[in-house]
Amino acid sequence: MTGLMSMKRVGALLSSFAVCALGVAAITASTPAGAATGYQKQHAGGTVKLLASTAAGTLDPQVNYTLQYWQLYQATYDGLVSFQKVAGAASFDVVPDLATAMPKVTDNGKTYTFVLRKGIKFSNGKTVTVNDVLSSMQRLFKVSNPNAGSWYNVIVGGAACLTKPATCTLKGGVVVNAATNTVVFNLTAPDAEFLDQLAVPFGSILPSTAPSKDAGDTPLPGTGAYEFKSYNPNTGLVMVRNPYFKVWSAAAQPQGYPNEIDMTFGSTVESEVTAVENGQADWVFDPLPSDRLQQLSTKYASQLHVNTLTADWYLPMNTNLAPFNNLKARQALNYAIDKNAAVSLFGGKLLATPTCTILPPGFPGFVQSCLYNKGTSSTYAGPDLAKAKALVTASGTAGMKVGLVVTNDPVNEAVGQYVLSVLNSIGYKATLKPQSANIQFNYIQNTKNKVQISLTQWYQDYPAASDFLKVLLSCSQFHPGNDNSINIAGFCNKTIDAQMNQAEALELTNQTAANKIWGQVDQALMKQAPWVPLFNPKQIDFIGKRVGNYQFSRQFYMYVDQLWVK
Amino acid sequence: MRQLRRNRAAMLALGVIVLIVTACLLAPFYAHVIAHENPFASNITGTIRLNGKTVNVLQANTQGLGYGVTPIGPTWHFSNYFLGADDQGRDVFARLLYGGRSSLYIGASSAVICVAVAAIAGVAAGYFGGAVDWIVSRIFDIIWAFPVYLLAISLSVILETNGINFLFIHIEQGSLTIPILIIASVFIPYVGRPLRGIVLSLKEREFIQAAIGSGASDFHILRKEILPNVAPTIIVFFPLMVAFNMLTESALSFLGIGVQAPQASWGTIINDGLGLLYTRPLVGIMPGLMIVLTAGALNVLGDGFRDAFDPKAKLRGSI
Amino acid sequence: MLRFILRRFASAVVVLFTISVMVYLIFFATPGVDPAARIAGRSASPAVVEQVRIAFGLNRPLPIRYLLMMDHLFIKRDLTSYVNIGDKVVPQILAAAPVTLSLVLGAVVIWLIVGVLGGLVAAANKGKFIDPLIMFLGIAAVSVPAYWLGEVVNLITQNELHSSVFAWLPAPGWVPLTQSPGEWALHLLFPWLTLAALYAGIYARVLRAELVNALNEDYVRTARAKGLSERRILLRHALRCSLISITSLFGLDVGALVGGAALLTEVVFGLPGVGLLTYNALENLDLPVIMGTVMYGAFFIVLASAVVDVVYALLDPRVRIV
Amino acid sequence: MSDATLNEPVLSVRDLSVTFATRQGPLRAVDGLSFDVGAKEVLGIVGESGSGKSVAMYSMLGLVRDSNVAITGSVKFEGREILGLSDRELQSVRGGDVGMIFQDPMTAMTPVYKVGWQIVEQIRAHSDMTKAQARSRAIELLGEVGIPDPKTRVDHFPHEFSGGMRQRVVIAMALSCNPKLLIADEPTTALDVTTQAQILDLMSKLQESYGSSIVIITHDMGVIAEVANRVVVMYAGRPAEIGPEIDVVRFPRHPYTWGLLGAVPRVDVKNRRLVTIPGTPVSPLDVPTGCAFGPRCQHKMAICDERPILRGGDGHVDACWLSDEQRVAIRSQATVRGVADE
Repeated sequence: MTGLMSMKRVGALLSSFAVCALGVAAITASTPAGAATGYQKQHAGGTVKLLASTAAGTLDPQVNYTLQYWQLYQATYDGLVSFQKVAGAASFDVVPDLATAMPKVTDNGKTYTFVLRKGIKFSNGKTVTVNDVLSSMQRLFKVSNPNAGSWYNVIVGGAACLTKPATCTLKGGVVVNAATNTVVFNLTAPDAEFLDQLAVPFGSILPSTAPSKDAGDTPLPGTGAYEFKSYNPNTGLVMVRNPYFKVWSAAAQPQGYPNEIDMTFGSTVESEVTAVENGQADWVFDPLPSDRLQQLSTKYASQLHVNTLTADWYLPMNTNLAPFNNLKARQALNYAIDKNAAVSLFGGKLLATPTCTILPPGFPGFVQSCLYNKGTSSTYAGPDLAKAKALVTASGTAGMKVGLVVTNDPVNEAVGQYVLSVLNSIGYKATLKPQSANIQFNYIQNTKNKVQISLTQWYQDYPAASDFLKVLLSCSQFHPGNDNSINIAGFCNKTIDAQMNQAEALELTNQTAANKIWGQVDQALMKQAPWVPLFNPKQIDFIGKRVGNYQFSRQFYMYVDQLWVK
Repeated sequence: MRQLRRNRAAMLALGVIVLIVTACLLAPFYAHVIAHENPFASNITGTIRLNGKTVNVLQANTQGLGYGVTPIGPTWHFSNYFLGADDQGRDVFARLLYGGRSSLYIGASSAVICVAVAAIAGVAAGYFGGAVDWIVSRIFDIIWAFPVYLLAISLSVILETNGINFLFIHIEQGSLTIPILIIASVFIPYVGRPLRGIVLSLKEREFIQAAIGSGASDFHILRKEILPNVAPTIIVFFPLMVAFNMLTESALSFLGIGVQAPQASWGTIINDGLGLLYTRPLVGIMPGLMIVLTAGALNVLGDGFRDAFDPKAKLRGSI
Repeated sequence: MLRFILRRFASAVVVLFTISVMVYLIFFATPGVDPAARIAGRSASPAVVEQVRIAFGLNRPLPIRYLLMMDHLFIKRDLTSYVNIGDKVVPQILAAAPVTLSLVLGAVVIWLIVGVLGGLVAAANKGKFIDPLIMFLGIAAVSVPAYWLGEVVNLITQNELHSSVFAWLPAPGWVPLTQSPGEWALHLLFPWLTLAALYAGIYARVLRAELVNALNEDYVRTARAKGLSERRILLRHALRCSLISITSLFGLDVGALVGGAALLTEVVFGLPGVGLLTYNALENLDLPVIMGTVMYGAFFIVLASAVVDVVYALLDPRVRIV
Repeated sequence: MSDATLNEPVLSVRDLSVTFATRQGPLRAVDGLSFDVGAKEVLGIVGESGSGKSVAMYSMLGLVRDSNVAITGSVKFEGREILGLSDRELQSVRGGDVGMIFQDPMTAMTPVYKVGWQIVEQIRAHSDMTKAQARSRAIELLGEVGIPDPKTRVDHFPHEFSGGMRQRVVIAMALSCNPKLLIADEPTTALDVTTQAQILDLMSKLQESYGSSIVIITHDMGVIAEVANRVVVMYAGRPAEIGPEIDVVRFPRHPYTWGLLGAVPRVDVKNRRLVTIPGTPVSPLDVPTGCAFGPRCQHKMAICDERPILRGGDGHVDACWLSDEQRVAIRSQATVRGVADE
């Protein structure tokens, strides 16, 4: 109940960060590694039944910003380029999709030239033309795409489109030539992430006939293997095969297996799980209730799939507000929290690992260390309440009121309750403020709301230390009084900032040296303790007994269109 | 009163209520004997001695893939975790007692506020009529027409996000006062309307007319003539409202917008229990039973009150 | 009669208007709900936010915005959610209403049958053992938190026993009547029972009290003196008079339930009705949806109480409006 | 009706006792009541409220719906024992052969049905008339009881009638099945004086035309004087005095009756002081073993601790130990005082 709505939002976070700063990987992208086995006809057909507690809003691929639908868009829409449809790390690679090849990049990174594939048809039977590409790019602004102002404004003419979307032309920004079937993007400045930004569903190419406003509940034609047949936010949506689809690149848009893909909304997670257990459905979108994990991992082990996510669950502390403007207070909490407790609230050691650093394990620059620990080992051993209490007294912040803001889904609230009792045990007067994730995420960012400490998550999308360290803890990411100030701790340290810039600069030339510095940055940050890092979670998928060919993309998670129900 | 004492069911109910109330109110004095842990502090990594063995309060699953962690079930030892632990490793039995405190406190005090305000408003409206009546009735209409739970929930959502800071009134977010005020205000019309009706009909009656005619002061008439006649109704209403409010409180807490952590009420415990419904159903079921028991007793008592105080019941003889 | 209706209508409008204003103000008193920022999306740039603010007329003064919202809700009927962008409110409610209606109407049938029978039997056997028994059950039913009952029912029917006793029971959820009447009833069976339990209890108790009073009335003595059968006296005289007060209760209850008071049952059984819709909207402080559902709910309650007044007049000649 | 019934009493009550088992012990509402009601006779039962007069009548028709009541004795209606009949059997008697009129016309009718409907209901309960027939009969009845424009009034609701009119409707209902016996329980108490007179006239008039016997229960000697042929004076559930109306009113034997008569404002004697009975009625819970009236009696004697039996001659009896001489003496003083005032 309470949680479901917000859990979907957690999905939203996933995707939103999934696109925060793509890059490096894209450049290295070259040959499609996946789909080597080839299409296995005998498994084609049938209907895949997916369950989600609630709908995720508009179906418009250029507006919707939730993992829940981005997962589906993979099979329904294509951009000029897209993320490779394979399992494993290669799923971060960008490959040509509607474009015949990766673009020719000239004018030191400011001009991208694509050649559009010929003869590809939309699900409404119309052929994809360069004009569709142009109109789709203009449409990004007309429907006021969430990131129009932060990503696509890099296109020449984008700025104008932001101020006057209705009359958006992107003149000189997107130049198409029907004769040569080419599309040229001119950027105001080089942008390493531009291709990634074209590869996400926002970059989908839609018919030029698509309405120049948010299409809401009405499905738009696409080029993918499937098309949306119907959508009702209260009951569910149906995807069927796109009659005009022919495989042009299995790596970009493979042929799907099921004839139909249904997603049904409106039941509780508990009953969703029950339904899959009873073979009434094939997959649950929402995170599994921890209450059911035991039952699942014993009775339905074969139907569970667990994948490592390089992500953090952490407690950002407001470094500009008492008591956590006091370093000792922040360190005290780092000592006091028992990360194993948080882990077991999340579902146990097998589903999450305690962490003491900002960078997840196995990350470039990651150095195994644990500054605030019982004893001196570099791996997490447990809390040290004595030290914690001592620090609180030393900080002179004992007895202060502390408000902890968490989202009101079961897991977050459980962890929140635990942190609450820790705060009280080390001498603060703490209260819990559960909020719908929908509000909480912006609420904790805005300094106006005077949030002292909160619980939140950060999911990576491509392996680069800057994605964590710079995005979350550099001065440039702190915007007081703004709902979008992702540096939630409001932490700003000039020397560390300098270090980060140095590391980033170095990355272009010497990755290893850069990583070394990133590691030091991580250490330096933890000395300042703007966060309490809790653990690195894993993703569990629970699929029906009859389902085969489960494949997991690091980018958009399970491929629904590749599931076998025959 | 004698009549009430003769009503065996009502007396039994009263007994049950007294028992529950004392059990809950005295919790602070003996709960630590039952729960060695503070029932408000998480005890996730803790262990207890259970017939000689040391066991974890939260036990990681060992079968199958080994996902999931389950709190310890009922030990049936009063020494500790009599009814087992919740997902925070807290002693459910001890929490039941403490939760009962808030539930009863909220139920009772909101009933007091509700009935008091309703009585004043309703009587005033019925007695003075005219503008007073019009305004009061409209307010009743509005509260009435505002879907109860929607009103309660919207108020809660707001107030629980930022507390009340109105003029000199200042209530901390998470304070029990918020649910109390919300619940009280939501049900005012339910009590106020009937009272208004009674007063209206009273006004037609000779003795009131006489009193008015004899030029007695409004205050005097209200106190000497009206009050004695509405008092029984109010008395009858009270226990029912307490029961009613307890149920509402639990509903709100269950939706996560009533009592806020670290406070606990039977409603919040049910909510905690939901997460364990499949592995440790007792956590969710026990507080429910407590509510049923208490509310039921209050209802029986209310019936007893009605039989005893509602003059109607007396007048009607066997013929 | 006409004047009466007009008066009724006028006050109804006043009430609805006030409620809409209340809801509106309540939600602008809430922090963290800058609609523009939320419509624009998470990492939206200030420019985009501003553009949305203008596009949605959110830069206008509150009263204007209120009027705009009312215009979109009632006249244009294209008010859209702040959270599920492009999700129109009115269709959402229209889609949810049948669910709530199915839930409520089914429950109504059950609780009327059970409640009225219970009340009659109890009153007819006053002083015999069956009377206190029924009253006890009534009190039990009234004292059970509906949502808790629902959860326990789910636990019983969906968990261990699902493989054995309740194998025939589908997973909780909603199937439209038009799609498959059988499934529809099967999915709603336990929600019906859960919702009906409380009201069956209330009605049995109220009706019994009314009947017991009625049976002490002079006119019942007269009826006996007329040599009528006890059965006829109970049904045609006592019950007929008791029904008057029951009816008003009934009207208001049904109004409230259709208006969304079945929220808890819907939440527990995952029925996508108006209650659940509202609850989710409140969760996300999705003002347009809340406004829509609350107005919808209030409308039904106001309507119900108006209908009750009329029916009351029809049932009780003493209050005929001339 | 056969001739035989003419001389045999319509209703004959023998040693009727009604006892309620209460928490405070047995409550004797009626104690050894016996009387007859001849054909076309009007019997008045008089006594203060709580003297058990109503209970007596209700109990014999099974209208006392109290589970813990004990009714003993014998009640013969037209020679048929009706005490202890099943409710179903009594139903045919009630409203059929025995009509009833109640004290408060305001509450005596079901508020939600038209008066016509209610009369029709009773008629059809006891005869196989069609609705239409019953309805026309109802209209005719309403006319007889003097309700103007019965054709339209038949479709009015009780609350649309004035008190007096409503009582007329009740009477019409009671007569609807041509009852042999009409039991009127304080038929005029709730009405204002002028209406009272009209109602009483109506009753006597109807009694003529219908030829049914009437038992009229009242606490008002005036009413007795107006309509009754014979009188039963009740005190504390016991008969105090029984006799022809003339005798009882002119030459009352029992001190209690004296009191009652004294309590009647007499129009024929000018400016006569109102004599009220000193003391309060004895609680039915502790009726003395001896003379029930003893505690309030000015002429109480030692022997009054024994319960007096009904004594006297030519159908005029009373339960009092006073000797005729003593009575004469006391009476004369009373009349002297009365005359002195003139």
